[in-house]
Amino acid sequence: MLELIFAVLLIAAFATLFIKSGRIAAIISLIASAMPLIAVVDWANDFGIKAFSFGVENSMDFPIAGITMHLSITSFAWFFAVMVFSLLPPIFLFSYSFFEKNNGFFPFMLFLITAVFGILLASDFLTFFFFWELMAASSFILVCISRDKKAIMSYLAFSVLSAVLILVGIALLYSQSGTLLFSDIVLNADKVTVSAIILMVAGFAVKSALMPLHAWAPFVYSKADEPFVAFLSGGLSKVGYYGMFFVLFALPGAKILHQYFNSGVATYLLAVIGAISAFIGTLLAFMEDDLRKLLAYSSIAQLGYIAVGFGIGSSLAMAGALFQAFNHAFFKSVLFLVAGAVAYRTGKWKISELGGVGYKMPFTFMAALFAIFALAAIPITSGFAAKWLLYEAAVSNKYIFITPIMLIAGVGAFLYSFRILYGVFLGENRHDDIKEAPLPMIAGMFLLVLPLIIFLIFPGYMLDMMHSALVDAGIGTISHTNYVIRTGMASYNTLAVVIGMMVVMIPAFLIYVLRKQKKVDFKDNFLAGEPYEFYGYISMHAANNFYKPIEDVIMPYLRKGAISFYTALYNAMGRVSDASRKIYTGLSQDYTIYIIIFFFIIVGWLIW
Amino acid sequence: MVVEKIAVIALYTTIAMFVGILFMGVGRKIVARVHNRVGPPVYQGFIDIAKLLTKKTNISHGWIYDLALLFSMTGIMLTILFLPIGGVKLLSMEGDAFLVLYLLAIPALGFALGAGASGNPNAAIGVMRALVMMLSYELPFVITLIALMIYYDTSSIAQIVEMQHAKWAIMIPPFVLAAAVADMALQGMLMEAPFDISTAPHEIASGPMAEFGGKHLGALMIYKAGTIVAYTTLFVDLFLGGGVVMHDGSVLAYLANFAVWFILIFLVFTLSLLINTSFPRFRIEQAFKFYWKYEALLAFISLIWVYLMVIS
Amino acid sequence: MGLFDGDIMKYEDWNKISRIASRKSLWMVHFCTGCGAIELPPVMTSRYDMERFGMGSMATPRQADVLLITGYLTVKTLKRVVNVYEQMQSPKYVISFGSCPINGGMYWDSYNTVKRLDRYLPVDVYVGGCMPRPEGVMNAFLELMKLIDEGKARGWEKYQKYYEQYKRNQKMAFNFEREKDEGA
Amino acid sequence: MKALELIGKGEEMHGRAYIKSDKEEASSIIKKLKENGFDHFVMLSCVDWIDNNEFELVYHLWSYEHKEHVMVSIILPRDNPSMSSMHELFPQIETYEREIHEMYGVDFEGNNRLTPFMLEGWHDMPPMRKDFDSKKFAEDVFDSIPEIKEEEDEGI
Repeated sequence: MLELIFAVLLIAAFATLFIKSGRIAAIISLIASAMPLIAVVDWANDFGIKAFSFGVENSMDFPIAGITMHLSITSFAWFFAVMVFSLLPPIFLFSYSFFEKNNGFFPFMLFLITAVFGILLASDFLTFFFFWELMAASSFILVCISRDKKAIMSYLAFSVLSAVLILVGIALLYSQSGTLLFSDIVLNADKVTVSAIILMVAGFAVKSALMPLHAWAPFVYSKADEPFVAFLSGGLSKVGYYGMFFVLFALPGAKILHQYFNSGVATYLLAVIGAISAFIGTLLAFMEDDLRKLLAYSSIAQLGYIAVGFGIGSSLAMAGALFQAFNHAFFKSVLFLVAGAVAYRTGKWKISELGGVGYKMPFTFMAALFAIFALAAIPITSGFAAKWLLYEAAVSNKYIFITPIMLIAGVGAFLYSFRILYGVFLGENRHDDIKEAPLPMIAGMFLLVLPLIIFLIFPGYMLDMMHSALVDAGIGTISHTNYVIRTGMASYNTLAVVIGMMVVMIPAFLIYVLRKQKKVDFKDNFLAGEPYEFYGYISMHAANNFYKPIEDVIMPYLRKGAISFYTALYNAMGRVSDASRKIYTGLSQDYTIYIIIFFFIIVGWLIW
Repeated sequence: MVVEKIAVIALYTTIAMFVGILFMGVGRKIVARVHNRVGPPVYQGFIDIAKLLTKKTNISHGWIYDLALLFSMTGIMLTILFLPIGGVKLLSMEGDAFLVLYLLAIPALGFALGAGASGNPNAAIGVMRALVMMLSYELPFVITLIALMIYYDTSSIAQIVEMQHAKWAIMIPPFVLAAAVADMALQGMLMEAPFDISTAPHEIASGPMAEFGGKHLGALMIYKAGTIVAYTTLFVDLFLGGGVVMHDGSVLAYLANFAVWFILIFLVFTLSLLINTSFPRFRIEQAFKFYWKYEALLAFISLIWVYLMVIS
Repeated sequence: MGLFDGDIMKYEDWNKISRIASRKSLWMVHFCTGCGAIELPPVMTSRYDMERFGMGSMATPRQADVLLITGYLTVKTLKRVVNVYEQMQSPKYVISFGSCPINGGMYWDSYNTVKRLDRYLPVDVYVGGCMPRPEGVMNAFLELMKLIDEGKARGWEKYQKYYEQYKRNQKMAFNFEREKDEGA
Repeated sequence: MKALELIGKGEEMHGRAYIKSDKEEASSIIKKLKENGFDHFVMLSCVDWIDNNEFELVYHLWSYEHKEHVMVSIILPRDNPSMSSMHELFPQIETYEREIHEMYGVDFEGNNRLTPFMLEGWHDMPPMRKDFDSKKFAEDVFDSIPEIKEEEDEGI
């Protein structure tokens, strides 16, 4: 079964390489991307009860060049697979009308999917790293399509950094436990040293843009094509967290760290990094003017929450982290697709130039509204249940430093979510000539919004899905029914919230219905009596540097910032490569001189 | 049993909304008396809302603008559902303090959406100020909330109220400081004078409400009444034992608890009004600095103090 | 379908309730044009305190019922006043202070001042005096309340009924048109 | 008087320096005054001498240093008077020039904002000129606007 899926994906990838028109390529890739999803659904019933073992029967050996690669599905890989692969069909449906001609997006996206499929299935570190490199390569080419030097350079530098960290970690693991197979490593886990785990976690952290290693995200997210960025921020960052989940929990890295430091300080540090990246990510997000950079920083912030869940490590925290990962995958990809749809119609990304798009693109606005409510964790979407679990975990473990920062980052989310809604969709109606986004785009967006509503009413289903994953990884689970989550501290009944809201909406609805109202055009607005035409030439869209007052208060403290550190590094690298050009002049005479000198050194050294 | 529960919930929610509207009239009366004026009749809130709802013509700037009306009233009533009122646990066993914190965000965001859709630049600036105010007063309030949760080892408000039967939270030394901080945050939440920056009538033509009139403004007045009750009840539940005086289930207990709850929220509301009458309006960055520097520091001190008490 | 528009309750008693409600809570927006705006602070503060009648000053015409024209109106300000008046939601009333809106006052021979305000806007209550004292202003408010109670304060319906005539007058004023001879 | 020494001509009138000059020389005088302490531009006024058929533009300057008020006056012919704009020297002159253009009809070259200022929709002769009869104009325009005729039925 696995060979069939790999075959289909690779054939489709090579086929779309040569197809010129975007439409056909989109259809092919849509069908191809549905294959792994079918496989994932087929395995669904296995993981209700199956105990955790690294060699479930639908595994496969994949001999390439004499080295056998072991592929098999595990329960937590299955959960991440559900999350990542259910993003793809809507994204391809969206890009059906987004790309007129095939600019290389479809083939390399299919390579990327095969790579991710391979990573999630890998059951030994060799295949894991092989597919990790394939993923890094194909995503790098997709970033190159954007032709923006800074994005390409930073993405290259950071993916190389993460690959090196992981490779060294694997080497250390191999040297200590003598084998690459996951199941064997787990058996003799006591011999594994701490340094391997720290290196691997750092490598995976780069991929999921945690604060010190996040510098690549704003550049790449704001320059690459929107559908790719939707999958990059929604899906690929979760692959980074899959690796971290595997290293910390399946291979009991967290226990090793605890024994080594004989206290939870290491994982607590991870939680602190997550909280800080959530906090600073939010602060940077609401001061951004470019829509996609704003979404990039908000993505860093939301990913920080997951890192906090991983850091705390209790069953409550892990359930919250996985639930937040699931929500983030969906609402972040919807937001990037919305940014793509708006750019497709207006060709602009700056919030100060956009304005009043929502009047002409109501469906796109509705999708953005749902995604924003999920992002801001408002109880009418499933976003709240995830964050609630994280807050409960943090408070029950009495972490007094992390919880306030996380809660403030949550409230900060309202600020930039209103900035997106007002700056782009509402306010002064400056885009009267645009039409609604084409149907496939809207269908793609609404397909992604659907799970956010389903899991609002029944978070219990989500907890069932991750039940086997948590149990197999040695983390306990939390008591829950279909719509009530009970933790040691309190319980959260989604049905009560939804029904309460329906009942309470009646008086408001009555007031709305019982009095007739007249639709008033945008021009009939109170401007101290001045008619709108009088102000025609001044923009009345108050979205330009919207949070200036706090910016002046906060900016001095953020002046140093990680990005200025990396730009210094980036310039240093430029100078180094400049100096090296003096040596490799490309003239053959110089090279002959070098050979002679080298020869004399060798001879001298031998004689001496 | 269920029908009786629903009846109690419905009764208490409507009573809470009526108390809110009553408090608007009472509030204007207290402020007037401080100004040595006669002030409007106590039932002025009801008349204002009746007048607004019976306006002949109503304008609307589109379906998103109407969303504000639906969201704000629904959100605030939903929050009141999840708050124990006078010792009666409405739905507050089902949700906890974090849920209430985020439920309070629904009306704020719906109101902001409606103001944004009205296209008036004053409204957008007003909403920016309201959201910045929310960000600023949320930090100290959340720190005090966590201090309470750590001390009582629960995050559900109903349980906190139950644990305060013997001794109100405010009597425990660190919580006196926390209560002071939370009261200043309450001042920001109720948008009373030093912090009525977002609906400043002189600077930005009453901010987000610049384009609201007729039934929309009537719904927002009901929302304002709801916020008065919701925020003061939240403060009373967290620090003053939720007004629970008698614990046996008799009707007398219900009445006594209700009366004590009413008096307590009246006192808290009057305190915030007195602060209201004696302060001019801050600028938005001053308010932000005030909350994030001084209030957050005090709140953090009380949090550490509670943490030390708990682990010792 | 509108409950309050006479479908369920008879039009008259519903009208009565809405009149009582609107009389007891008059919110006003005052267009401080001429010299009358300074008369309002004493009316609002502790000596006369209009708030005891439920009156309050609002920032935008959308929220207001009463438009106070507090002095002479040049043609340019009349254009803004009409704009503000049309943004108010009915039932709405107009009170004009001082003698300038009545017959031009001391600017009776000025080329730029509007002479009779009621040709451009339906005025419900006039307050005489070259800026009336606060007692006069309070009396005007009470007069308006009595008119509302008796259902005679119908300025806004008159505006809707004779909209074309009002618009024609306003256009003539805005372009300084002379009916008799064009240009001196 | 400090101003008179600076410019060399003009005489003292009611305690103020009064300097007569003509169109070309005015801007250089005012620039000289501005550099030597007269940096507060008080106002620009226009007098309509209808009997000797001329306008008199008066630039009023004040110096906080010398505590002196100086008036630079220029004589312009009454029919289509024109003057070069001086808003480079003092930005607020632009508004005064707009007003005088609207009320007296003096054209200021170089001032590109001579749009209607106080009298929107005005298409008559500039009203502040002495030969404009304001009373007759008021009666013609405002009295000619008809009453609102209400049908005599029951009203509303």
